Amino acid sequence: MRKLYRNIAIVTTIFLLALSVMLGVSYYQMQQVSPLETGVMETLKELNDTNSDNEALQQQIRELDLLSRKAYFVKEGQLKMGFYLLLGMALVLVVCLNLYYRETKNLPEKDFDPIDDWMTKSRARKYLGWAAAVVALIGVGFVVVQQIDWSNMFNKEILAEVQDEGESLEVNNESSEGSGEKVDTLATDSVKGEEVDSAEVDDMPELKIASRAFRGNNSGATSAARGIATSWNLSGKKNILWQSSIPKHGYNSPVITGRNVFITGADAKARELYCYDVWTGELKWTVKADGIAGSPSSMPKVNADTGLAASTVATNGEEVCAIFATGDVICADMEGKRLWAKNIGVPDNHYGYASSLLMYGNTLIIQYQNNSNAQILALNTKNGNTAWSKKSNDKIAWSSPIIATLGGKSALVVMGNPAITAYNLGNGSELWRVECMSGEVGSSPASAGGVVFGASEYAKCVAIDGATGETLWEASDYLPECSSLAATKDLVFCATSYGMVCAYDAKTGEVKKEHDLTTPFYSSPVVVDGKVYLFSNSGKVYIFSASTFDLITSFETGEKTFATPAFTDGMMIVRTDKSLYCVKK
Amino acid sequence: MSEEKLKSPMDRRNFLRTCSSFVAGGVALASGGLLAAKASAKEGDVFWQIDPYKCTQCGRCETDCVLTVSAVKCFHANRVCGYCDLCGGYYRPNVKELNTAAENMMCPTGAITREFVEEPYFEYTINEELCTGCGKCVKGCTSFGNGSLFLQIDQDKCQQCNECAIAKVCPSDAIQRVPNDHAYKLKDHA
Amino acid sequence: MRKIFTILLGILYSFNALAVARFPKPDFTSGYQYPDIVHGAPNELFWNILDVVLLIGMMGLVVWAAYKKRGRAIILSMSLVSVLYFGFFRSGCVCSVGSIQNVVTAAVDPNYHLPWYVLLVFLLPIVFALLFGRVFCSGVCPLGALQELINVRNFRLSRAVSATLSMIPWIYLAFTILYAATRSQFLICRLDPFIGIFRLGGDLGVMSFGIMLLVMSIFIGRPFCQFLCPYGALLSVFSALSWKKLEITDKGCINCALCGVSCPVDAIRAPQNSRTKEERWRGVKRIILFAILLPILTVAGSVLVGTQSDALSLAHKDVYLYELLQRQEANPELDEPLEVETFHALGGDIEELKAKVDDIRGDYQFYAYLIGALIGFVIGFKLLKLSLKRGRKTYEIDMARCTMCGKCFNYCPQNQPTRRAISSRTSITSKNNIPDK
Amino acid sequence: MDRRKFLKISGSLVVGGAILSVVGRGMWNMFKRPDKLFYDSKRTKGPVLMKEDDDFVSPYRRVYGFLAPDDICAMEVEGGSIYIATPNNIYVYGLSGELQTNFPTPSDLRDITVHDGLIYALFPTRIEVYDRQGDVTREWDACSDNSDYCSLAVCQDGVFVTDAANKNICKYDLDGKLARFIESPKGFIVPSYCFGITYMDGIIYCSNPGRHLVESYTTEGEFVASFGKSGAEAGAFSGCCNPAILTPSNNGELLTSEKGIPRISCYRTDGKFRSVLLDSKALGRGYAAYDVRVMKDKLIVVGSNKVSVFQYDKRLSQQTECGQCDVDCPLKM
Repeated sequence: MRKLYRNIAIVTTIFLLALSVMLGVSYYQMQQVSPLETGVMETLKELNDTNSDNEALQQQIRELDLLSRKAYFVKEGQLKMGFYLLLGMALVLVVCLNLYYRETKNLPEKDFDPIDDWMTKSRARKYLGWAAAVVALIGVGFVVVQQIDWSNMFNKEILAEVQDEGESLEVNNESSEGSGEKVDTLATDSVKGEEVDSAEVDDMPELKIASRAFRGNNSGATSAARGIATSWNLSGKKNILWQSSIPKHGYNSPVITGRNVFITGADAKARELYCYDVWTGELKWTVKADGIAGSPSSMPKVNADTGLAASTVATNGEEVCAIFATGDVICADMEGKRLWAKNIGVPDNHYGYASSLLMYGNTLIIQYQNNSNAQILALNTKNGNTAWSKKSNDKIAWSSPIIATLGGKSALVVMGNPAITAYNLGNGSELWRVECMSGEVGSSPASAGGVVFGASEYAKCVAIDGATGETLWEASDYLPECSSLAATKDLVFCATSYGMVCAYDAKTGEVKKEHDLTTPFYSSPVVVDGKVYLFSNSGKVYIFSASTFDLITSFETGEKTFATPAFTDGMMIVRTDKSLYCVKK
Repeated sequence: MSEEKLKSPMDRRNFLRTCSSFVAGGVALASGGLLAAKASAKEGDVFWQIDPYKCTQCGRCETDCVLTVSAVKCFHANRVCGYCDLCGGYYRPNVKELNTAAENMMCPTGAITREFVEEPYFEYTINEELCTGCGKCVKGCTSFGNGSLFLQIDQDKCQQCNECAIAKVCPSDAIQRVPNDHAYKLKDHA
Repeated sequence: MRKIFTILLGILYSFNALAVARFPKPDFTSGYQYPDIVHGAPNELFWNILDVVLLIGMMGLVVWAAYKKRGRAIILSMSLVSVLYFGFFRSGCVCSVGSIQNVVTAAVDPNYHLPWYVLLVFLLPIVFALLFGRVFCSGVCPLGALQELINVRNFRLSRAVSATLSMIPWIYLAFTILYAATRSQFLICRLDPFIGIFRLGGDLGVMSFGIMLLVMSIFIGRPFCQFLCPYGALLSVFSALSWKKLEITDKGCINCALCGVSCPVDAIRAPQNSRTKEERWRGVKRIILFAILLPILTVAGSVLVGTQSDALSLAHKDVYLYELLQRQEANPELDEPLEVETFHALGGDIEELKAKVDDIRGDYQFYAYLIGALIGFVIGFKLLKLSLKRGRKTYEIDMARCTMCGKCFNYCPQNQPTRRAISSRTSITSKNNIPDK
Repeated sequence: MDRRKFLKISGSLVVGGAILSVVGRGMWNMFKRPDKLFYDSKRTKGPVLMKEDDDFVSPYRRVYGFLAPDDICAMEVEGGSIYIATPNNIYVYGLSGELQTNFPTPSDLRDITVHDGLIYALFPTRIEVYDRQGDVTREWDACSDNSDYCSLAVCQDGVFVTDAANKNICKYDLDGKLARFIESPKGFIVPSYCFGITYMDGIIYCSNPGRHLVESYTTEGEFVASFGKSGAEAGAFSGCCNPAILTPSNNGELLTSEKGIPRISCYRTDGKFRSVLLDSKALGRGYAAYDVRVMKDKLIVVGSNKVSVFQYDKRLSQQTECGQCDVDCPLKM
């Protein structure tokens, strides 16, 4: 009798195992991809949508559809049946086992009676103690790696899972590391290549020609520099004096004075002003913008294309000032000593504050035009006190102020929404105001021969007589978005963010020449040595003749470039998205 | 070990035990009472139900119900329906000619059927036995039509889990508990 | 199945259907009438009352069976009933084990509504435990009953291992409280290993774990109840202090040790005649040591878990969504998860969410420290208890562990000495006669 | 160590190990991968009605936009101003979003249009005419009480209103006297409130959404012609109730706006399909139809509470039919 039970039990067990495996599998499939959602169907249907009534195809779809529905419902039925079957068998098994074991009962083991309760207890104690210890250790482990905040951990994990994403990440890391190394080697190599050892470096002369603000002195988009190389090659180090990595990211452009090159960088953790040596490219010093009263604890929300350090610094040869999207303004001397710092109020700016600074003698000019409170600030560079400030109810703008010579006198020209306004640099009194702008004004004006040129993608391109403030001409053939205008007294150069570049006639406003380069431009053109230098976002360099606007040459540099280069005699400093390099013949 | 030895600890233990049991009992009763006050506070929300106006037809109702075939079904509010031949929930949006060939049908299980009422109107009905709650038709209807199709939890199939598995992954928090006598959130007027 | 018991509520709810800007009715010329479709819904109220009544009735029966009749038959039949009704028919919701979460939530969240029957389902077993021990576990809890029914043999784990494992329920309970108190998840419901079997479907992983446990429970008494069930842990506390104590026999113990072997959950303590003698002072020293260790462990535990609160907080839907949004912002080239897509589609406000997330994280901080302390304390206390020596003269039932399966009654030769008992006794003697080498 | 003992130890270790490992795994997930433990939904993408073709290039670029204070139910462009109708207000903005004036109206506004300086506001059963300050100059009730007006067009010949309930167009003269009903020869099928109408040099164009048609009538109500076909591809109308909105471009072509999968396309008045100007992606998705108007060289598009201004982009357009289009339409400025 018992034998029978045993056999039944055995058989049922085998069946149970087989069945449960089968069920498990089909259940899994059901859960994963229901037959109704096979990709084939969708693709076929889409195919059918595109090519009009293809009988065969439609037939195919209909059959497949029928098939999949059958599969779905049949499977569903099977599952239900299977489950009941499983339960039934389990029941049988248990009953059989019970019957089989009915006669035999557990009997005391030899070591059981009389049980040594105490011994077991103490053993249990040991085990538990150990277990607790292990748990505690793991816990401690956690606490140790506590520095890594978990959410990031969690994100990383997920990112790692997304295949291509993971790869791309690695790639990035590699590339960045790679570039890091490359930079180092480069720096040293170049130094060797030039046989400039430290002694000589120190004897190297200070540079005559400076570039003290965004797009050169007075932010004028022209430079008196001579002898700039018209071809270079980063990988081949041709005409490259040095290349250095930049600690923190930023879209601002380099500024040159003496033998110092200034740029800023920022991330959520810190905002910093860097000073490089123009001859060797070594990072001489860093000034942090921290511990500033009124500075926000959490970073303002900024657009990725703007970042926290979009504004270019300005210098007057003695002090250098920088501003960040947090509204922090810092001022340092040429040795990297922080003179003063203040927060002029966190800009209420949906993309992030981007207007660059400008210096005129000891006056620092800040175009502080945001959603709430738009004003022009003039600070004393010695102590940061406000020299004068001009409130206006202009709308938000991202463009940068320039200093133009209007009617023979230097004046401040600010392009905002809706007006281009000229101010007296001394006291900020308004010289003239022309309402001609609209939308989101991102590019900056230019000036040549006493005429002010301003253009914005959402409005038009206008030329204004600097003396009288009357509008000379308007045009809207091609309009810049981020890139700014550059001007000679004959031509106005404009680079759009959709790849068209053109030269307007400065007198009439008609398009003299246009090139469709089909690559976006955020960097601004600069007129140097009878040429116009222009970088595309992808890092392709275009060099035009400043007189005819014919394309002289163009070549890839291989590094994304959004900043505008700075020129000094014989040298050009370029900031790419990850490094800073110096071009010299 | 003799009785004397054992006696005293025995008594002590008994004493301790009685005390602590009183404490425990007290605690249990007190907390029970407090919670009871809470419990009787307001009338009970019992069933899980979808708010059709929050629902975004993400399709998770089909996949995330604890049942192999979801308890979520598509309902049809006849009073909201336009009754038109060209139904955004019945046909795929890009049909060429309006026939019931597979390539034109929206519903993967053919749970939506319609019958002709009069030129040019059709009455649509849903076979809940076939419906999987995937919400394709609902999306079609809300985007193109008047939103007469909407997803509801079929209370007769729902297991009344202590915590609804769909609610936990619903991206628009459309699933809430509803009182016993308002088991459905329907769209049509009485 | 349920349809039979369904009361149609069509009329009831159709009045309060939501208003909708509806399109003018097509002008039917054929006098077409709208079909009136009624959707069925079971009258939950009825079922809830039935649940509670059955709960009380069955527990009462078990008490009677255990204390008066000392028989296993009734308890087994109860188990069957509970598996069929609470398990398969009511598909296990809401069960006392899960009700912990509702109660905790209600305790911390003033506007969370705690249905009365859930409260009863939570309290009644505890009350019974205070009076008679873990009556609920024996034949009323569908989870326990299921294991009980398919249990055939009980090979007992070495007590050392089981002592270690018996910490798991407390940890489980602790995290359950954490997640319930922060309104994040109902952990127990999500990880219930047997519900999948009652519902014939569910998460595959959890289900397979349930199967594993069931296979175990053929040979080991109630692995879930012993090593996982958080509610069991709760009950054991009350049961240890229960008013009545279960006795294997009223005729006096003869120390035959049969009951000891019979018990599937190792709840029967043998008379204390320790062979390993040790000086009293060592024992005292150990006790003092563990007494000191107790607070230390508590603090340590609270720190360990407390520092992890941010990681744990991802269990909350909003926190998770927030992290997803952050990730999306960090690398937009990833294709948007459904949550993020919907969040944007509904025009959600990230700042709002951030604020919400922040105070959720605050809650987590607090509760994480709390449960950490709980875990630490429980471990420390267990250690302390294990280092206590207590005297016993006869075989006694440890009410904290006993799940009242009633096996020992049948084993005890003193209760109605049946053929089986005698045969087994003789088999003992015969066995003992064999000289073992 | 005897066999039994060994079995017991090993057995308990196995069981203990099994349970511990499962529990451990669970806890690990609790800390490291809550998404695996709690949010592993199989569905990661919602159902898609129609795959949007990713390589579609719109010849227009959104240059800027602004927000209206409330959801927008109708929009009109006149001179340099954008007239925005929200459920119970009418706002008048300048092109760059500066508010020029606004005034309250009765609620449930359906459509507005502007004709020689007067704002015609359409309500389900009445029409009100405001001047720019919001003073009512004329108003009249619908000719039938069960009518349910959708959209209107105004020209010197009169006021044309589409009625979704009676499925016809009723023509009033400018003072609100009922002139005539216009029925469609095929019959209008109007399943939802999408019954666009517009006027362009002497012809009334209105949609027959249930039939995927655009029909044209003389101002006297004679049926002229109709065009439109069902389908997904560009140049056809998809789903139900399309086209939803019609508006003239200022070189005598017709712009249609579709709901469901929003899309704005350009047709010649004889029904020849020109090209899709803006697809769902460019418009910003959703399923409600976007209202569109032409202002000089710009496209004004409104959806929910957003007003966007689109402008022709020389570079982008080169890849589109719009770029090849021989007509020199002012939109290509």
